[in-house]
Amino acid sequence: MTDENLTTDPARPAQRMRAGSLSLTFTPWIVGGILLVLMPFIFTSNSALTIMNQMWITVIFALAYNMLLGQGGMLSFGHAVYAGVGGFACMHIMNASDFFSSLPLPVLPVFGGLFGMGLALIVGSFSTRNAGTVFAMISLGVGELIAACSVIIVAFFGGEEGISGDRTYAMPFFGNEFLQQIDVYYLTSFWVLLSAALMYLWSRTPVGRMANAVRDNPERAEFLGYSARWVRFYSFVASGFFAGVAGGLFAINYEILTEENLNTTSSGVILLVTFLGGVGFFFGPIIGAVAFTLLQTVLSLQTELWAFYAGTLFVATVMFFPGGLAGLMMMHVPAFRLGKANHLIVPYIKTLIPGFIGILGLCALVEMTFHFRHAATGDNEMTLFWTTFDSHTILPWIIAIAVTAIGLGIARATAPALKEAWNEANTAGGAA
Amino acid sequence: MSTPALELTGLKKSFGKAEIIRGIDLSIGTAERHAIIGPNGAGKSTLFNLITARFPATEGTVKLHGEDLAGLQPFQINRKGLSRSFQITNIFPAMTVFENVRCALLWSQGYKYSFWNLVNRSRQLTEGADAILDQINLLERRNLPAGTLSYAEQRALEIGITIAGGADVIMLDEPTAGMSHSETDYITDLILKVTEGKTLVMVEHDMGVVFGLADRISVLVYGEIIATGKPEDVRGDPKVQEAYLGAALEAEH
Amino acid sequence: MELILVNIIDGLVTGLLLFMLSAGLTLIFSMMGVLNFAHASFYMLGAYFAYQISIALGFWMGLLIAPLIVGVLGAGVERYGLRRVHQYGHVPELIFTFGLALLIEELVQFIWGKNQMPYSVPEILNFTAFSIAGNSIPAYKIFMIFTSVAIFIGLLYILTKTRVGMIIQAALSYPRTVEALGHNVPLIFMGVFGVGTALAGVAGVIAGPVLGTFPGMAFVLGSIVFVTIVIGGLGSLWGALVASLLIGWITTFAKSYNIQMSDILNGIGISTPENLSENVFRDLWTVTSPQIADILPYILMVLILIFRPAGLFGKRHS
Amino acid sequence: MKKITKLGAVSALSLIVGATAAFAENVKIAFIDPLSGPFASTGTNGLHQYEFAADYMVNQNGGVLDGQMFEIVPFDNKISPKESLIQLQVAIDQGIRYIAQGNSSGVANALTEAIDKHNRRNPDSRVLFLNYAAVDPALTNDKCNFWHFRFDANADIKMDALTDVMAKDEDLKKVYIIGQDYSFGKAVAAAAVDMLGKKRPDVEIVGNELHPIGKVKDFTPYSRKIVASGADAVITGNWGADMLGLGKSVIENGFEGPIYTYYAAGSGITAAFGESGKDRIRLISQGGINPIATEEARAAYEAFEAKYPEGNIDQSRIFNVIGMLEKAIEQAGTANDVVAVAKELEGMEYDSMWGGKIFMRPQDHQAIQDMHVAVHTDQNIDFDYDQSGFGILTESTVEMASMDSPTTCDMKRP
Repeated sequence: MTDENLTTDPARPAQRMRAGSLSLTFTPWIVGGILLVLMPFIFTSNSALTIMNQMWITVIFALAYNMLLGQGGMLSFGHAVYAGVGGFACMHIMNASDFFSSLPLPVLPVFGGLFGMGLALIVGSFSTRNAGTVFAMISLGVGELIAACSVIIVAFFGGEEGISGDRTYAMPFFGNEFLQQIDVYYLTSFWVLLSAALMYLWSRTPVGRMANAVRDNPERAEFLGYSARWVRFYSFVASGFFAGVAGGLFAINYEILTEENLNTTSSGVILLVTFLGGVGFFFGPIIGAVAFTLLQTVLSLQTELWAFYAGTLFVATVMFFPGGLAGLMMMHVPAFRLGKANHLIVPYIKTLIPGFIGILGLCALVEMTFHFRHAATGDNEMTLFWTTFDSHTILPWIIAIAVTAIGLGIARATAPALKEAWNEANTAGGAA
Repeated sequence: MSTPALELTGLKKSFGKAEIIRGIDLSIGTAERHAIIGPNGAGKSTLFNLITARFPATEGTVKLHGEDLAGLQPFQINRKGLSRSFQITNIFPAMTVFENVRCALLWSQGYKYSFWNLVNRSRQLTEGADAILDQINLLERRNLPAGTLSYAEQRALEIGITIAGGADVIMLDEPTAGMSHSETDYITDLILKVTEGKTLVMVEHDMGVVFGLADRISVLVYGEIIATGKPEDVRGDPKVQEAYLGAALEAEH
Repeated sequence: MELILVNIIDGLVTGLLLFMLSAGLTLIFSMMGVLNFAHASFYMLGAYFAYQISIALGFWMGLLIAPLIVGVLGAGVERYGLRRVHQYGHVPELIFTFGLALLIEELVQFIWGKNQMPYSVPEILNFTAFSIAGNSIPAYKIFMIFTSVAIFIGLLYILTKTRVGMIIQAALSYPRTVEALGHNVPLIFMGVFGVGTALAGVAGVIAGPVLGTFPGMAFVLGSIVFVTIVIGGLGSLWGALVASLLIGWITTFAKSYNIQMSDILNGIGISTPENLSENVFRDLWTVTSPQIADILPYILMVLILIFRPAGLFGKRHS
Repeated sequence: MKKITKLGAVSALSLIVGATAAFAENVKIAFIDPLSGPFASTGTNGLHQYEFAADYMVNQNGGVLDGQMFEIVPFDNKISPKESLIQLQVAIDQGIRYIAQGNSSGVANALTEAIDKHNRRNPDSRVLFLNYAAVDPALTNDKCNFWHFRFDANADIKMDALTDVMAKDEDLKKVYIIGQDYSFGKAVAAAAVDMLGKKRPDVEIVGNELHPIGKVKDFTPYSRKIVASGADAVITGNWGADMLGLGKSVIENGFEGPIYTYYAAGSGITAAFGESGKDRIRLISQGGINPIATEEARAAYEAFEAKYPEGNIDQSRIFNVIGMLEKAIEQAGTANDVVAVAKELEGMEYDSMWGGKIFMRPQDHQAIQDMHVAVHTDQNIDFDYDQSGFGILTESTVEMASMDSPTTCDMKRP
């Protein structure tokens, strides 16, 4: 991918920037588009479509958020309100039957974007004067205010039950009334591709480049003729637009918007998603959104403790891989360049597989402890990894502890070899 | 006489009760290379910061080509054709060398805050940036992150960024600070080359650089200019000798 | 009239409680530049530990031991977590504490379950101290006031009169210099973080019985602590005190008096529109002060940040 | 790079979707309620009651029809409408035809609309919504639909019964109404004002206010106002931490009268009130727990306690849901044709083991049943809550409450 010239994380300096030939620039987008089209043929069920729609919406929202955090260096604790307000506006449009019946549904997210942008214009006019803590705290305050308004200003936000509508009242789009999940899937897919492409292009424009410059060194940027404040402002407004688009898509998908679309929890989640994916790379939030949606929707079907695991994963990411999942992937680029990536495969297998098994063992211990403490008396049986056993007998505990100890032990023992292989794969040849 | 490129009248600056700049009058002509020297703590960097509106002045005016700069923000001053470098290297370390220069070109090439142009698509930008890189001898480092350059190279890049926007008044704050002799020579040549036909204001400690470069010199002591003139005149000025130069020259030999 | 007096006492209790949290947070911030999002989580841990200890050893031992445990935990978090993340910069640090807050909440649910804990006021303090016009002031509230005031005085004494305090104050502004003078700055950081979180722990111990001990207690209080120190001015102990009391009183009075927006608007000469139920702004007209009492601090914060970004007592721009 | 992530997604997705096909012969009921987060204890307790009721009432007796078992499939909605809709879709894909949900009217609103739309758009996979606890009156009025059945009494019915009892209290002169600032809190307040006004025009309402939901740390200022107003009784619809906070604070700060409320039992609240709430808290409930209504119910409760010593049957209507669904399926002769099952549910009369009859009113799908006003106490308690020794004791009963109450529901049947 050519995305790497977008490397913006101070912790991970940029790789070589290639003069992007046309074919290279377009390839990831074409591959992405084809994948988006093909996904429903692999996962045909409606729930898979619903989950994928949720993923794509989160992708747009996270990319929009990263325009602030990753590209502009602005940490926002209240970005959900821009998506939320865009979504609420779309909901009101859905309910304005005269207008809505003359509007093709695929156009609706534009209005969400415009309303998100409108709010960002207002808030940005005073919040972007400073970056850093002042910006973060204003975003928190404004986020809390608007979230609180959602239960007070019932006329617009519908109180705690929110407002709902029916997307099928829109003007049929080439005969399609978007009755089925699959129709909505393609609508969402179209928008995720379009929005991601537009946001990518934005990062290649003068104001997008200067956003990076202002993030790294606002003072120097000022002495290059750019007002740091206005650069931040434009980024903020653009981010508000795409957040609003995500909100509009949410409205189309769920046909209901509630207080939860605005509250600080949602704002916190998008921060988590983005950071997990990696703020330093354009595609980082995409990975984060996909991973987090799976965690939230799929893992929560498997275990009550999903939030505990998500939290652990998150803290571990911040501590050990501040570049996020994307950073982890991009670490391997130099080795690939040197043609030495294959030297890593065997050490990886030797360390990561036992490590993974050890972690699974640890999870098993956590689950068993939880079951032991909180399950109903007499309800001693629990099922874990497709095996059912009695959590009150000693054997499963011994097995779990042994698996954990052996797995982590092997991983620990083989780690130095991996480190060595890693250094070897990254140094020879002398190139960067 | 034509309008001076930069004109300071009665410029003062106080931090609390301490008066750091105590009334400076200075006029620098177009295409002149002007050096400001003075002992540590004389207020040279503060003076720079006043001219470029990094700090607001307490009193007095700064005029650029006859135009009063009062109330303008740094970026507005930059747009009027005044560009500066910093004493402490001030580049965009996470971006590539090429991008550093390209960012510096954006405003002057009229891109402003546009989001309908793609920077990669502009041949003018790419060529312009490459031309600058060529000038500052960093073309080979083009695609490295600026933070990984050597110190001298970063200083060169800083000068490159400063001149890239095509400003006609260039202000350099100690461009050779902390450099070895060979590096100093390299930077001095570079400055000579890139400020051809432009007004240059520089703060510098290295007397070799100053006397090699400057058309005129001002000596700043305790927030006041005690002498201004051609290098040889300043060198001979007894007040300067007394206040500063003698000691500095002695130290050099 | 009596009600005003009662409200002043109630607001004082709320404000002082808030102060115990914000004092630690503002110290930690001014020293390390870290806005610790997990600060309220340590408050929650304080309450839970104290509950657990009080079962076995009684309330007073809980008050003594729980903050110590919380402080040690806090110091551990600084030593093994924050210090590591510190190298990546401020945003990752902030995000780390954010994640830590989530994790602590999950951990608490893991260990203690999701229900409210029956952690209650000790018998010896479970009586009415005095009554003002039928409003009883529980003795426990008086105890809370005294405890927080004692802590404030102690803190002030340590910071301004002792050698340790001097070093801390110096390290706040010039960490490099203090390090060069031979003091172990990382150790000081760890200590301050431990003490700050222990203070939060104390707040949890004494607030748990009255405000409830449940997994959501950190979240309810979480962001308001930030608001407090931002209003007061980041890093200022006095600012934290003033802002805490200000917030305590504002919210208490706003809840105690039913002021309607329409009263205010009528008062400044805007008449209530006819057909209010049809009006687009109907919800604004009917807003009452108790409805918005808890968001008033946020409004105050945004206004202060716009007009005085350094806060009431703050000296520096972050 | 995208390719790799999507491959990851592929494998994870196939995991869930693949694991869904089996067990087609069971009658599956999706339980969509919070199982993690702040409301998890209520949700988990509800789930236990569902699982127990299904086993105890249906499966141990050989199931329904030709031996089909009831299976409760839990889905964690984290009390979020969005998550609920996703889980609804997952449930439908698993072939589940019955959706049970109760916590939060906001979620119920989202679900009932989504189910209505789904059933209209996908006639092949229609589902029924068994609402066992969301009490927003709108659900069986303006927002009613054929697929939604409410087994709990709605907020208006509850207030009707509550005010019936309050009206008998001759000493009652002044009442203070306080609630959470959202649809339910407002509905409670409006109903209280309306019904008290009709039944006891002499009673003065000395306060009527709303506070932010879930945000109040300290209820002291509110308590001060209540005490200062000289109220004889407080009416509130608060639940969860807001109920506990308000109740404790009001009592602590010198209020002497009763607190009439909806939700103040179980989930740790009974234990937390303990002695301080004794004879002070009066709540509206269905199903006789103390004294227990029938011997059948006693046996059931004892079996439940044996299985879940830390749990409570605080939502006895869950047993009615299971019982009525079983009856409807038997009568319809099928569990797959939900329209037939729904038609059997409509107008059904059912004898509950917790006493009295349940009548599913056909015009709005609102269950009509006996309502009790019970008091929080430790006297004569057979079945306590939270293992605290305290429980709720029925003081008075309104039979078939609000049987003839009007509804604005315009039911459209398929």
